[in-house]
Amino acid sequence: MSEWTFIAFLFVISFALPAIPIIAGRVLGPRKPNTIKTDTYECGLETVGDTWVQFKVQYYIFALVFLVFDVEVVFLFPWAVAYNQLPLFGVIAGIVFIVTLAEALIYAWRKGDLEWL
Amino acid sequence: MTFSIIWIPFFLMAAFTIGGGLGVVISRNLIHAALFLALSLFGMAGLFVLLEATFIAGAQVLVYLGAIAVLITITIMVTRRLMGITETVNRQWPIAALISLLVFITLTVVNVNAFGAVLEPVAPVPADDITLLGLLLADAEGYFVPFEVASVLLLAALIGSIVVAREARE
Amino acid sequence: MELPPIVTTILAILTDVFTGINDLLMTLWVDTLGLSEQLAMSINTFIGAFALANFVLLNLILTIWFERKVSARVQDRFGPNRVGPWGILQTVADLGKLLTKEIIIPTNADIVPFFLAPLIGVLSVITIWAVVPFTPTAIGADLSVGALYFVAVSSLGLTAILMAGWSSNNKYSVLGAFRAVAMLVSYEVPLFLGLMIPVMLTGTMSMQAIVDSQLIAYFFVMPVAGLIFWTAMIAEVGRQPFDVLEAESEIVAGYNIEYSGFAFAIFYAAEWAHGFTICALMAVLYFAGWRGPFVETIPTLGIVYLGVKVLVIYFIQVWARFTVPRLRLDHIMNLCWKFLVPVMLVLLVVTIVIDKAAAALIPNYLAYLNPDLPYFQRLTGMLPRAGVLLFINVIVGAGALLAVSRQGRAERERIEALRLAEIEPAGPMAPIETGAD
Amino acid sequence: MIPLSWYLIVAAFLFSLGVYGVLARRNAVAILMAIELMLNAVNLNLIAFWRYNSPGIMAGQAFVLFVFAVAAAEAAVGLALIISIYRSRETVIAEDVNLLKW
Repeated sequence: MSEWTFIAFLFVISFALPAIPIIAGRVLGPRKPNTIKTDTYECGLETVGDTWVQFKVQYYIFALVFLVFDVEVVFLFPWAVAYNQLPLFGVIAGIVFIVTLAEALIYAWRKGDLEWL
Repeated sequence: MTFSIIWIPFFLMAAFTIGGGLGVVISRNLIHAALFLALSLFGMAGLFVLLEATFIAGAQVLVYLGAIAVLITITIMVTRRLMGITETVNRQWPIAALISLLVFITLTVVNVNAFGAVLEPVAPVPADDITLLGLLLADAEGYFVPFEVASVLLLAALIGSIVVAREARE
Repeated sequence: MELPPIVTTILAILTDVFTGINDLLMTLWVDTLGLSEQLAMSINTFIGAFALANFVLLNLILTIWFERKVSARVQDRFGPNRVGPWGILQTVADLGKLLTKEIIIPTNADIVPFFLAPLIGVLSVITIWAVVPFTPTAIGADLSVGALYFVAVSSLGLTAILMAGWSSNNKYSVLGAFRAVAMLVSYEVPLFLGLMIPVMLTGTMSMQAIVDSQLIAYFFVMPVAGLIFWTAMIAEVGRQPFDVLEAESEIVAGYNIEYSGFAFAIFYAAEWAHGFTICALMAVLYFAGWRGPFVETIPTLGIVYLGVKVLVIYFIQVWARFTVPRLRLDHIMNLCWKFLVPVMLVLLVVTIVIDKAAAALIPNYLAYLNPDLPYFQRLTGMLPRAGVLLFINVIVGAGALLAVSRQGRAERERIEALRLAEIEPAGPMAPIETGAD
Repeated sequence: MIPLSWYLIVAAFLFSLGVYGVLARRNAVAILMAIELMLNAVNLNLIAFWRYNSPGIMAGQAFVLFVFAVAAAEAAVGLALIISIYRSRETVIAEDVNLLKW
């Protein structure tokens, strides 16, 4: 558990350490906002329309493929840790798992969902 | 029950989890709700660490914070009209609150009655717990079938959601 | 010759500097100040964490200077040369400037996420260092899930980018955040698979054990996996040639466009520190970290070996950064999903099959993993496995390159044919319509 | 050490929050988030029981991994449905998607 004490300390410190200069900057630094200064920065042009321009669904599809890979990798990690001690059956199980993963990739590829257009 | 130093991280992480959960269900802004969800999931990872399920804690951050929270945020951003919604609860919210209160009371009473006396774990966690987990997952006597079914489930989910989400092509 | 006791004590501390300082402090707390053992240990842990976080941040002064100097040499200029000797204090001067600047909060910004984003961004980088082993005895936290901890923590950076992009209420920042998500998320897949190779070969996720088992650095055992992992890591940092998420000339710095003053400095620090951190991780996971001659007897040497390896890798990264032009987003995605991931999957399956077969055929195949054996016995014990894996890598790597070059040639010919068809349209020229009558 | 029931109470609270969210929120994405909360509460229970009752058998952790897989599949398909409904009906309010009622 002492390792995790270190990590808890590190989380707190690395959160607090950069927070101090930001707060100091807010307190000590100049603060004179005006409409032009706080306006949305678009290289000097007036901003047009809503910030929430519609994004294409392709972003979502990539995140989706990633999600599936992510979960499968989480399954594979304990398997990989045990790899050196696995019997033949366990190795085959892992290979079947990886091949299923590859099938997902092949499906998305063949159907053209990995094209960024 | 005397105070022990381990209570501090427990209460902190429980506060993250519950506070984040409250934020998810009551915040009016959906992006805030997603951020609260991330906070709650992070607190949950902390609780897993306290329970010495370190692999699960890492997997929790990886899967939930790294993937599911991101996917939810993207969905909120892609369906941008949500941003205008101010009314977040429906007409049946008092009944919903009552039901969830009843669920909470029932669960708490049952839990405290049944497990209130359990103060200490029965044994320490084995040092090579991740290896054991890996062996169990790929073992014919263990969880080999669910292991493969999980991969097939994810494959099916991927195919299904791509088909559903894909814009109609000409 | 008899050395005076103070000299021997100092030498003993110097041979294992972190443990030495730890013991020294422990005696100070327990014997001199009379604190309890447990409290003393907690104080030491806190000091260690504080020192580590400060090391990561202060190290930036050097790395930013180094990067600017190297970039200047690449671009045939001098780089910073006014503040301090060789301009080494330029970053300090920049920090001073940023500290006195106003932190502008843009209109309609969502303040809490706006300020949380840089903090989480830098947190996700600093906390990675907890699992970087410096010497055989010194590591922040030798977790049994070290490798998983590193990817889990660095995935918090994605949340930071999304928060920054969303809360700034700016089209460019939202676009930058979206690009970041699409790219970072994609490259996490080859990253995970590349990380799995050291884990699989070592049989544990503890970083200390991964370094310890690299009698021969994994890069020279699995070069293809190492290169793929390295590419994915550079993409994770978002450096050239993968810097589409901030592409100054396209979307004006991306997700952190609305940040100013020290809030921007924190983002900047997080990015630079991340660039250095991945070099350290690469050195640990694929270049054997602190391993080098005599490191078992004098653990302090480990810092030197690690430092040299990290600096060389960092130099290569900076070199690539200022010589390779930025890729287009669709090319980046194709590189990831249609080259790195398939090659990695094939490599993984082939490695599993052949490595297991070799383990069944060759006696004492895995004996080298036992840390109690003498060094040379372990080194020679690793040779069969290294040979087998290197052979697989060469075959798979050559096959992948062959396939890619063949496809690239077909693609070039297709585009060339299209271009020719455009310049000289087949058939007689169509009459020009004037529209006059 | 921490009593087992504390973890269970945290999990129960989180679960009832999820129940409330599912029943009371109008937005489909918010409902999905509430379901994630409920799944997490279940995970916490599984891990707590694993730790206090049978830390030597890794079945508890294996089950949590399977819950992860289910949660991921649910999030993927659910969000894809939401995107699809949004595209065809321009709404993500669960009550407005009532085509099958008639």
